[in-house]
Amino acid sequence: MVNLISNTSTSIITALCILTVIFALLMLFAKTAINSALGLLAVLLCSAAIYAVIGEHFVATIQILVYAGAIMVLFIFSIMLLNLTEEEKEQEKKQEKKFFTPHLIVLLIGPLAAMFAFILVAFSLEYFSPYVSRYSYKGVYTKEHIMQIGGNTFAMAQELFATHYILFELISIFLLIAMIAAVVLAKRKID
Amino acid sequence: MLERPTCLLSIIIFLPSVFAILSLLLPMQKEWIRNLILFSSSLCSLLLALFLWNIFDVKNSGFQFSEFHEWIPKWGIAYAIGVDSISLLMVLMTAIVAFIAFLSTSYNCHNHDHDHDHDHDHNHNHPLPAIKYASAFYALILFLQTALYGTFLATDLFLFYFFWEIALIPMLFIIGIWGGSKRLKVTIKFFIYTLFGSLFMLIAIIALVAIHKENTGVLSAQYNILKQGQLAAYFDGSSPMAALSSPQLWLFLAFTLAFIIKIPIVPFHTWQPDIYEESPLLGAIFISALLAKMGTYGLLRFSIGLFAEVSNYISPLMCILGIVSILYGALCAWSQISMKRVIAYSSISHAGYILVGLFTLNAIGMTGGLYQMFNHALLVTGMFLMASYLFERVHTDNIREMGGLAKIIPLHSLALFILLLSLIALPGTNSFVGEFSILVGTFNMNIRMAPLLAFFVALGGIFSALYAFRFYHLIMFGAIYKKEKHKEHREPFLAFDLKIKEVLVMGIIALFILGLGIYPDLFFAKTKISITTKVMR
Amino acid sequence: MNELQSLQTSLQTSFLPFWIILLPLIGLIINAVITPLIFRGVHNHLHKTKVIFAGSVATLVIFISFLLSCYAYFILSSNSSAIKSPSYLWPNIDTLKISFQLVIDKLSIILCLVVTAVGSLIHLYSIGYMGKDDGVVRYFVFLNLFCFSMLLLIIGNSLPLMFFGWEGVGLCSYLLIGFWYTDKEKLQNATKAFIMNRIGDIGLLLAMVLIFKSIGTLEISNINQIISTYQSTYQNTYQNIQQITQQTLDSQTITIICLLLFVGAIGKSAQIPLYTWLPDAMSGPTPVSALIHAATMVTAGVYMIVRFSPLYQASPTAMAVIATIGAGTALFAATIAIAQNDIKKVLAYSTISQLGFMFLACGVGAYTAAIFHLLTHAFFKALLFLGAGSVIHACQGEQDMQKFGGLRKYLPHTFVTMMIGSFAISGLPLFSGFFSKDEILFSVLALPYGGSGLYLIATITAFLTAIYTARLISMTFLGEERFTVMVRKYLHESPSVMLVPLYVLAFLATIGGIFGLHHFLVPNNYSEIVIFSKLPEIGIHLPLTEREVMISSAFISIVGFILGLTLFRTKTKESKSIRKIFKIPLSIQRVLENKYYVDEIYDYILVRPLRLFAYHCSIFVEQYVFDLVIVLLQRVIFSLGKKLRTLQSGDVQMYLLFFLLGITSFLFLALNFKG
Amino acid sequence: MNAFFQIQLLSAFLFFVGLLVVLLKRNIIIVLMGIELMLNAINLSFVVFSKQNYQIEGQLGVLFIIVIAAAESAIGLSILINFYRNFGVTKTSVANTLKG
Repeated sequence: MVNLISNTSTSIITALCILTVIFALLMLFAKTAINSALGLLAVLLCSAAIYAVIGEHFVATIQILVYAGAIMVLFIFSIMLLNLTEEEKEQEKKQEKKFFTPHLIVLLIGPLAAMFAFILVAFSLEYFSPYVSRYSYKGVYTKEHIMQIGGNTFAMAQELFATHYILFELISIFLLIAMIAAVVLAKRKID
Repeated sequence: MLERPTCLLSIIIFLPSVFAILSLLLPMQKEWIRNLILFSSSLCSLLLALFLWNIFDVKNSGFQFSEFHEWIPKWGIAYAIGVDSISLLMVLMTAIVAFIAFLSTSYNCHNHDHDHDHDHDHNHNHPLPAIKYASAFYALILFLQTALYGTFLATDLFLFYFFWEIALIPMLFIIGIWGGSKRLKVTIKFFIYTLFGSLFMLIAIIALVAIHKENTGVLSAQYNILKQGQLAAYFDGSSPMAALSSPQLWLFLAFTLAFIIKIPIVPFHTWQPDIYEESPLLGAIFISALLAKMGTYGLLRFSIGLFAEVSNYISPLMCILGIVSILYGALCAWSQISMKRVIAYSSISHAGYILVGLFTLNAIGMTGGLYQMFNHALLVTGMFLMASYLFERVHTDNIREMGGLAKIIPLHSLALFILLLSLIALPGTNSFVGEFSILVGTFNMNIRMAPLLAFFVALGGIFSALYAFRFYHLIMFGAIYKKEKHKEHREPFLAFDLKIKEVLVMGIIALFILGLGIYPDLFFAKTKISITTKVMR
Repeated sequence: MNELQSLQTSLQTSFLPFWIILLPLIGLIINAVITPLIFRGVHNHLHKTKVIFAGSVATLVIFISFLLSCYAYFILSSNSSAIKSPSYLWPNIDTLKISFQLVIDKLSIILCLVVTAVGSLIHLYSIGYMGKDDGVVRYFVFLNLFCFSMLLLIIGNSLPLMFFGWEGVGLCSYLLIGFWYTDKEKLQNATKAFIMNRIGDIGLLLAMVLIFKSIGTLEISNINQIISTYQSTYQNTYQNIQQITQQTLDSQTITIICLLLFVGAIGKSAQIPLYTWLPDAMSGPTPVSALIHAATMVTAGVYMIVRFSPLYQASPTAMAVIATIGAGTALFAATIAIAQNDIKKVLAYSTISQLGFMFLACGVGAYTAAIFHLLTHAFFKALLFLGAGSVIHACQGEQDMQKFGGLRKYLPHTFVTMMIGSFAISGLPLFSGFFSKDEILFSVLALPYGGSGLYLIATITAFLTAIYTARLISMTFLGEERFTVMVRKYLHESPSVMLVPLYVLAFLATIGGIFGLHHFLVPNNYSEIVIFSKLPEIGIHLPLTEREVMISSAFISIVGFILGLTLFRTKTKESKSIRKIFKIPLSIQRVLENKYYVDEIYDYILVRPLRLFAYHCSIFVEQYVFDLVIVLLQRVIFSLGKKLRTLQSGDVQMYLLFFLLGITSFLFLALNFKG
Repeated sequence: MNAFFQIQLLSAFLFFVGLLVVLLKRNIIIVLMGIELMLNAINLSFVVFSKQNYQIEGQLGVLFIIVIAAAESAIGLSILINFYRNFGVTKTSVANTLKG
């Protein structure tokens, strides 16, 4: 499996990966909503960094702009709007005994995660290539070709607006609908 | 002799359903329409049955007038019907019972439990209000009749099973909707019971056809083809353990379980008394007289007919089962208080006789069993009619509250007495012919304990006399007003004696009882047991 | 062998037997259908004519059939041995072919004569007796039905046909005992009678089936023929039969057949184990007791045994059993009869003891003596019953003898006829009873199967019979008047319609013995049924000639009679109980009066536990044993359902988790099974 | 262990952490955040796979996923506001009216 990334960048990537893992666990074990929101924000930023290191500059910027910028802002705004932080604590006490305790859930999810991970890794190491040889289609966008077109963003633009333009239009309509829905749902019933 | 009509049997089967559709269309509330439909349908099927009866020649023992149309060739299922001497008697019985039932219940056929609201007007000359949703009720009854003819005439096992299940559905509605007070609980129990039984039968049929295909390579569910199949290989009666492991025994047990639940015989009879008590008159007649006979007919035709070796091996056991139900039914009938429950237990006792008769496996015993099927159907119809007439006059089903009716309504007591004679199987009545041949049949079984079995069968006669007289005395004799003490709320006994139509109906039944007693060959000349001789010992 | 063939040939087939049977049936139909129609609206003022019309129709019909049987009697006494009627096949299953045929032979003609003669007299009597009763038409219908089935029993040729009559007679006795059905007590007695008969009938049924299996045919004449050929191959009928040729027919099966038939006879003729229904049957009207429970029905058992006499000849053990049971019942019933105070109960027990006598005669082998005693017994017992009936009629239904006394002055005719009857029954010389009883006593001595022991029991019973009959006469007719003033006011002699039968029967009771029926039976060895050589002169067991036996029995009966008359003839107002007379302790008297408590024992051992078992059967067993499966099933499903409900907890995340588990398991399966 | 392998592992880990958040957290907002995290994890592995096979469609897909994630969270939050208005508290266990 040819190594597309230089050694230094792999070491940076491992560091970033460890960082995102820490932030994800922070988000999981956060007591209050704000802390978990910040945890998520941190994870998003680190993944944007990973994108950048790999060379996907356009995706990285979009990630920061949309994900970190818009969505997280929305979340924090709604947390602040509904000021939930206090009730969190005293609710904790009278938790009625449930059949599926958290530990049992973790226990159940564990093997699934392992299996899932195994599949992803196996695909990335082309472990299955002999079986799926028919489908593996090596794309044309090698590193030099991207350089020759003029960078990652140009390649993305060409692909997005030339070959998949219908998709682009559809996604915009989709966004429009989502916006209207959000407004209708959240509107306070005046009458 | 006129050319043999080919599709006579199909007409017989589907004629009642034509009338059923008619009854759905016409407003059956009006009395004259109802009378017209019911009378004409029963008359036509009776005439057809009689026509079939006299052009049926006794010589060839195979299936006559048989029709064969491919239905599902892939699984070898065909619409194959045919009649032989056994099913001939059954068709005749169904026609006669239906004729009597429709003749007698053209106006007072509803169950009174849930009609307490209508006022107790005492001038009984105007006919009582007809049943609600009358057209649906009669359609179901007529449809049930089709299913009955179907079961008796089907020679294809799947077709038999098909009609067997079809007969269940109208019964469910008849009792479920028009039944007595606690009808739902009872119907569910009945339905589960019979379905449970017939499920095993279906499995057995499929297994049988599969085995047959394996043996002979012919895929067909025809009765006479399956009979030739070498099933003997599947059963070795050398030791009980070996017998238990042989598949033919299990097939036999599956079939017999379905039939025994239907008849019913003792271990599976708990649904019967409640059903008889809760169902409307017509429903009760059809279930007790005809649906029960489906069970016994199935036993004779399929359980004994197909599995000769097993029935040879297991016949003493089945006779003991029959005897248990004779004695148990009689004992229970002895201590019942509601009239319909007494009839229910007495028909269990009679079913015991039939079972013993069938499993004697010799010509006399089996013919006796066959006669008893016919006689019992008539007897039960008569008893239920009497129960309904008495209910109409005395407005209570509890025989402890009746008493001294013989002086007030003497014709009733006469009719009930004649039925009683047939119940006790007094010589001179039709059931004596049947029971005597069953007794002779049991005695001629060449197993060591045959005399002992015969003794117990004869013992049944005493018990039947016991409960018959007790039941008759509580209703007819004794002090006239049972509820002397709190007399104020008991309305006067304005019991009016049998009307002309009721006298006619009871007259027909009495004629059958005494006529067949003195000259049984009138009907039974043509019923020769056509079971293969290898069953006969 | 050839002698039997000759008998067969002189058979005549005619419709006579059918007519003898059908006449009562016609009377029955007339009374059942036409009389109610004629007298539909009318109530009491035309009641008298209704009674006379119905009564006369019934009596006439029986009388005509009596004349027909006389005609048949003349035919038979002249040459032919039997009159057969045309027959058709009754139940016709492949090997079970029974022909519906009626045969009158020498034996059955006597019974026909008895039934029709006594029957018509009793019909005449009951016109008077049942005059005031409102159900009188129904009464005559039942009486005619009884005569029909009794005649059918007598002349039916095949065993099931006889069984037809047998159960028909049982049914009529049930109907007539329970005639006044408003009274619960009478109904109980009626059912008891029918059930007891039915128990006996089981024996008969099983015998029939055994005969069919071993001998193959159910025609009585064929059976007897096969048995007699079987016997004649071993000439000496008295020698014990060991050599058996036919494989199905060995002496053991014959004995079983005879015993089973005897069980049927016990049930019907009220012998030891199954006799308790006869005294209770007295709750029916008195003419009924006279006809059914004295003259005709109860003798059916004896008749059946005599009819199968070749069968019984072939099995000495069965004969011994019959003899012992007969003698036992005779003595047992006689002891009870002495202590009874109800006039009809006394007569009932005396009937049982006389029947015991007849069975003793059959058991010993003297079938002709049995039939002869049956004949004479029918006459004098009917006479006594009818006399008792007219006494009860006069005293407005009073049946207790302690309330009678001194009726001689008020009921002279009844007294005279009852006196003749009691002479006959206690066997005073010159009366019919003497001849028949003496015949039995001597045959007990003379024939091999008899014995001095049986002779002793028989003489004691004869002595007791004389005593209790005399007691009956003296307590009712002689001595002080013990009835109330109110009874005296309406005391009147019975109307002539009741007295005429009494006198006719009295006449028959006296000359019955000499009349010669006796010789009619024996000399020409009349039918293939009874193979019987002449009585030897000297008794084998005791060296007494017939003459000496006759003298001794005459002496015993005279002494007994006088003893009974004098002892029970009281001067004082209150009647003397047997305790004072025979100086026996009170307890024995109470035991005798309560019939040795046999009824209570039966009730306690059989009836009560059965009723209890039936009650529990229908309640407990039904719900818990058979419904158990259903109840359990229902409970299991219900609890399962409850648990599953908690699963739907409404927690969104829980659903998500299940969703996830489902998806992954599918994924996992899909991966592993490559299809 | 080259870079891509690590990122794949990271994406699987993140996906299941997101799942745990969704399943364990009682507060709806955090549940929504959990979903966002899971979507983000998928983007990571998407990008790496497309990079490996020299294709650009992967990044395109990521783009669309981001758009959808945005729409989804918008609607999710508006539903949350309604939920808050009805139930007064944003705990998941309150909404059990569909209990069996």
